[in-house]
Amino acid sequence: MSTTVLDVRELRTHLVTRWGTIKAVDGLSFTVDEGETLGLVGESGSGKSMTCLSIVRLAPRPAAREAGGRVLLDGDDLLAKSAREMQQIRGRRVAMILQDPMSSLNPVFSVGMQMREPVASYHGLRGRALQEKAAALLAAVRIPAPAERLRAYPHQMSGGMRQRVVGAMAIAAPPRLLIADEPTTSLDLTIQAQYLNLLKELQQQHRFAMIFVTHNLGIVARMCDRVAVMYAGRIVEIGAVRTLFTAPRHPYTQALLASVPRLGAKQEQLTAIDGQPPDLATLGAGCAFAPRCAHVMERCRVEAPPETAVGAGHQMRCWLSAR
Amino acid sequence: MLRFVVVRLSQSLVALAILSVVVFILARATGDPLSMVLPMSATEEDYANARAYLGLDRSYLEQYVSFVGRAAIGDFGTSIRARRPVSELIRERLPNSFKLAAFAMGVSVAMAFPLGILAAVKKGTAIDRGAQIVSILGQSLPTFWLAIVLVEFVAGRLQWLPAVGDGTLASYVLPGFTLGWFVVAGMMRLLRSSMLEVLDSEYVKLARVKGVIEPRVVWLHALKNALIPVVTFAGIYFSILVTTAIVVETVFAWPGLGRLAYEGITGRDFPVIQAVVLVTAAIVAVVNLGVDCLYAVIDPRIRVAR
Amino acid sequence: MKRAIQVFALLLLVLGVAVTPSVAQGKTDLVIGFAGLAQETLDPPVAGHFNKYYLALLYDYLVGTTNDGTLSPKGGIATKWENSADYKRWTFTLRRDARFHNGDPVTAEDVKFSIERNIGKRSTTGYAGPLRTLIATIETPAPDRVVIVTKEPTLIIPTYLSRALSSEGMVTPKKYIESVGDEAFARKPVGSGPYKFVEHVSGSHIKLEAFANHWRTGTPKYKTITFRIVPEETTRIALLRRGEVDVTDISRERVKELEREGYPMHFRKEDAVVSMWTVLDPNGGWPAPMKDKRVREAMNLAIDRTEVAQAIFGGHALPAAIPLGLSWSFKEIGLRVTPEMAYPHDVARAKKLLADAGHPNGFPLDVYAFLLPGFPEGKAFAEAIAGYWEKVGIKPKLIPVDYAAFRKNWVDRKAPGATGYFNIANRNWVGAYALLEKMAYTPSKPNDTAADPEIDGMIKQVMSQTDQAKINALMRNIFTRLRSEHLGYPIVYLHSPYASSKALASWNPGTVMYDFFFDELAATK
Amino acid sequence: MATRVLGGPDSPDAGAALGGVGGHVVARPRRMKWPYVPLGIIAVFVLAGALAPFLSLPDPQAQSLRTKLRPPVWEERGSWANPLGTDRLGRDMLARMVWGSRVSLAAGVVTVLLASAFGAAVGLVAGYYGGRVDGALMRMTDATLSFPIILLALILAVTVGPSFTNVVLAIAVILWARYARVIRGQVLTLMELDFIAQARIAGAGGWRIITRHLLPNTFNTLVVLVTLQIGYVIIVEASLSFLGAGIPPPTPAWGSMIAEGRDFVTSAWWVSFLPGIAILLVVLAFNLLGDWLRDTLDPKLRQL
Repeated sequence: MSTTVLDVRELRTHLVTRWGTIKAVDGLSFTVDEGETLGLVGESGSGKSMTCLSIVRLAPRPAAREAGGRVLLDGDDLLAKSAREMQQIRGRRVAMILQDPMSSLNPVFSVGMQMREPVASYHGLRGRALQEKAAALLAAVRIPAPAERLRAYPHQMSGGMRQRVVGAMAIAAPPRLLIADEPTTSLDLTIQAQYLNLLKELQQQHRFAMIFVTHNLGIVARMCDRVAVMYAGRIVEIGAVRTLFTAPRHPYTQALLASVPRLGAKQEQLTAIDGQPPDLATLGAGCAFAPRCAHVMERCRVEAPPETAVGAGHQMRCWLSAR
Repeated sequence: MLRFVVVRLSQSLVALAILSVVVFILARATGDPLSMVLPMSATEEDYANARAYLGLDRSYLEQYVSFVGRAAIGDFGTSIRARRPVSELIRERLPNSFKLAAFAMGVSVAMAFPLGILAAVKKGTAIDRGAQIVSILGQSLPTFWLAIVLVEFVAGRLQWLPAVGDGTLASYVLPGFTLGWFVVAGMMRLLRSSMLEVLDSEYVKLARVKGVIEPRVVWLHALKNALIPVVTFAGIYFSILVTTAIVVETVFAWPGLGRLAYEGITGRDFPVIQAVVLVTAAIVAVVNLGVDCLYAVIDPRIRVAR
Repeated sequence: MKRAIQVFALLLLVLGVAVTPSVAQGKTDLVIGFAGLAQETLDPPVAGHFNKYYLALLYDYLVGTTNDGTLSPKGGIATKWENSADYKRWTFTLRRDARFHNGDPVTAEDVKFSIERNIGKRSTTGYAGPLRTLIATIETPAPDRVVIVTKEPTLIIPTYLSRALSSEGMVTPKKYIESVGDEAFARKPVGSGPYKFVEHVSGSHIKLEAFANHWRTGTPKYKTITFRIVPEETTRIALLRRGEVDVTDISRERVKELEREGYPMHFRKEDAVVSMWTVLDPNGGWPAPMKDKRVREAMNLAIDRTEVAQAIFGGHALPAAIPLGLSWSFKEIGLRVTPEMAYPHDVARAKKLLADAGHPNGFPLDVYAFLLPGFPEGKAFAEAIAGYWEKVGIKPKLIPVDYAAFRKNWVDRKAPGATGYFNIANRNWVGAYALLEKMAYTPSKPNDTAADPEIDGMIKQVMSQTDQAKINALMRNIFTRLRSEHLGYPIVYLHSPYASSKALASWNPGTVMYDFFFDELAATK
Repeated sequence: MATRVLGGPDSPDAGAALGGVGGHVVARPRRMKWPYVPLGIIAVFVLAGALAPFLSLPDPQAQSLRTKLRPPVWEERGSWANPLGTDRLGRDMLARMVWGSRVSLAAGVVTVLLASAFGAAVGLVAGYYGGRVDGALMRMTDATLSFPIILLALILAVTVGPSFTNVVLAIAVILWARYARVIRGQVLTLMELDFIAQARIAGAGGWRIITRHLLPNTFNTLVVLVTLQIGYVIIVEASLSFLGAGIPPPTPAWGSMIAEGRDFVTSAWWVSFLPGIAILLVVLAFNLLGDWLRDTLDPKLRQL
């Protein structure tokens, strides 16, 4: 049994906006073990990114309010940490890779400066040792001629190359937990595949836990050990990838999988999920997916279903499970 | 980089050439300078002598050619009013103008930067509202009114600071502040909005995620990017400083180029008018060039493109 | 390349403090702050009466005066002057103890050289023209004697070369000028006056230093005298309060305020007469409506001079009665201004006169409005006068320009019928004569404002008259006729206020045109 | 291509807007649907100016030297005859302020419209055609930018005599350069976008592209710049009056009224202070309006 790195319990983050209070993250619970990759899947607006930001407590103030729950990293509750302590944790014990490589690196500073900055503060290195460590990290993410590359500026690099640099920064500590927020969405296919392999390799080498946020089920299948499907700020189903892909229990998960073309599948017509994604500001009491759910029952509209186990390590939040 | 400087300089020369024609015509349109200098009793013969002595009897084209020809080598002719070589007058007054403009630029940067940045970082708080007020006041107080109020109260009654330039650093404060104040508003608003833009960016989010301490994120990562639009406007700000200096020089008795231009115009002193306008234009062009180089220092993307 | 740019940027921002010449403080230095120092030219031929008050410290005059303008053998290089029987040879005996700042003695050669240079072709001073036509030759029979030979008999040679008028009489060093040339001399002038030249920064200040045991003032009390240019009045007053300026010119409106704070006020009583006139038509005659004497009288009667003196000039002015009436000359020529001469403020009579003259509902009238040195209330004054004329039915139209633009229209006769004004500096009889010869004499075509053949005749006679009594009678008749024929619109005499630091309560600015006799203030003899 | 869930509104922008709900949209403070405050202030001044002849106000140019420099009514020597006091020639301040708003606002609006029209034209042409045309126009702009407004106004005042048109002309002749430079910058970025190439391929000529595509897209910037600059013009007019080159007496204009009161900053504070407040309010109103317009029309325009 590998040790649990991250244990999130009833995490809530609400946002005060002009349209009322939005429960972007509404009571999330999940764990990620050492060396394990948890996929976070869901449509846009399901709260995937907000979850990541809430874990590293960078949800945009003054709108965001931490409305409860606990985030245990190796037993340490991050929500209880002071700003100073959090700042020490970010980058060292929890690292993050953002979505758009084109704008993740600071355009006016050299790659070297942006690499040396975290390495110097994590490892206290100076001068030549610092330079070598930075070059070594670039080599670790398979960037050719790392020494010269340190002198280059972001705009002199391709998207894929930049995302590798961000990856190198992420593993600088190396961290206990790496959060990748749709890191390959804006890369084209071939580069995407290489990057995913690289992440896998780095994970095996450093044994960090990883949360991989995406709305691409293909990537989930390839990268993740377990997957959590999010809808309107809640996890509607969580379990091993194999089980969810072969025997999804929650109607939303089933609909998601049905709308994905399969190699060799006979269907001509892909089924789309009708209706609109929920307006987070005006969520009713019941299950958020009720208006679009094929198996909707009276109860679904009135009462929000609790999380119930439907198999080993396989939970779901739907009244169908009770039947 | 060098090619860029050469192209810019040649373009500035073209602009100066256009300007020299415009100012040559405008100066002469102000009227007959001699009536200001010669006494009431001057006879027609006196006028003829003076016109010959000052070379005003030659055709306009001849006068223009000799003006531009000599201006190229720094000789702007003799002032009709002060009967002294104009270049000498300018050499006496230019340092004062330059020091005042530099000090004013320093003042506006010293005020605009902290205010602009803090207003962006602490958006919506008291500082932000304060910056808003400074910005509105900056754009709605006529420079001369502020100058006179400062002279009357701060220098005259409270006697904290000297009212007139006497060489000490303290004497720069009031005129520098008055001149700089006009530019503070514009620069601060621009810095605040560009900081807001940058603080929203992905690389700032990544810096925070990397565990960079907040002050370093704001004052290094964010500021260097936010500077870009401010620097592009710095050229315009400097030309505003140089052009509104006349008013400050009048109130604070500061012997600068602005005052020289004012006397030149009221005295219909062609050589002085032409010289001052060209010298100011040249300074503004050089400063703009300097600003663009500064721009390249800040933003590497520009360096490669040029 | 990067290095160079950074250095450039650093230089731009950190220019720091280069010390401009600091003004010495402390009791032994006199600092005078004026709105302007005219053209700031220090060479007599290109100077003129506007900047006499600082040149008079630098140079000695051939003929000196007391501070009320009467010629005095103790005030100039000439200790004695007498004229030949035919009034065509004027002999001046020079003092022997006068020395130039570079040590050379002042001799007859210097005086001859100076006069010829001061009225030469290059000169722009007020009386160079008449002197050039009048003087035939200048002889130097002895080192201490100079004889000026004139083409016609005249009385005015000593006065024209005296401190009473402009800068023609200033004595300059012949050897020094001939060795360095005009250009260098103008930049570093050498004179024989009680103060030496130190430095001149254009637009900022002129600094002079005491010249030990000068024959006129002994070793001056103040080590240095600095004339500073401070254009804005609020700033001048601030400097006065800070003690950074000892003497300053202020506007009449702020006299009360400074008197309350205990600053001594020094007035030059009737320093100038504010006279308005009509621009004549191109052939020198009176344009249509003003041709009729009654219209001119009506225009005078419409104006409430006491209210103007009180409201516009804060009470520091006196109603004037005589057009171009330079009152400092009245005593010398024995003219007494009787109460009947004063124009009453009589709107009814003015309207009747206008109706009689055929203008019951007035006529359009251009009134030019501009500021003038020593007359900051210029625009308000013009607006007020236009307001009075409006009340009697005239339809004035205010035309704000600067003085040079008005002068051009006046001299080129491009705006016949329009009215303009000037604060004409008061002066003694010779100066008054010279002014009348320009502004009331048809032959001096451009500047004439009183087309009247009778006055032209009288002025012509004065020129060639050598009997002082006859000259005085002629001058009296000229002024009386200007008033009786209403040949102008005299408004007020202005008192020019000067505020000084408390230590200078005793200073008397004197009544000589454009001269403040600072040398008397600094005299220890 | 990564598979896409067909149902949801899946374009990245929409996703970012909602998904990143904590990011861009939310951070802005509560914003009014309509800018009541600025529109209110401007309306007050415009109405005052327009209705001036009908309000029972004394003639702004009528002098009464006996009651000169009378303080506003709330001070002891004040009187209801002149609620806001009188100036140096005894003219009623309230009347001059009301008539003054007509002149000053007109000066501000006319100057800025003139300058923006010409400036935008130059900017559009320079941006679109580029190359030598752009170089020439930009050099002309630089030459104008370096020519000081105040000097030009002084020269005009001295040559032809100060007048309303001179002031407007002098400022407009310099101000257009700023518009030209900003609009050109905008056009350059627009030219990068595909829809210009699209229009060209569809055979649109230069003139049609400029008027139908470029102008509408830069119009927002223009509107924002116009509102922000009106205050600036009124201030420049005040400085010109200080040097004797502003709108000439006796026409009441705020700028010249402040200049006239400069000698009485302590003894008669209201002569300069009241028109100063009027200018402050107008500048404030136009700036707030400018900010609101910028936020509604195009948030990315923050840089102006």
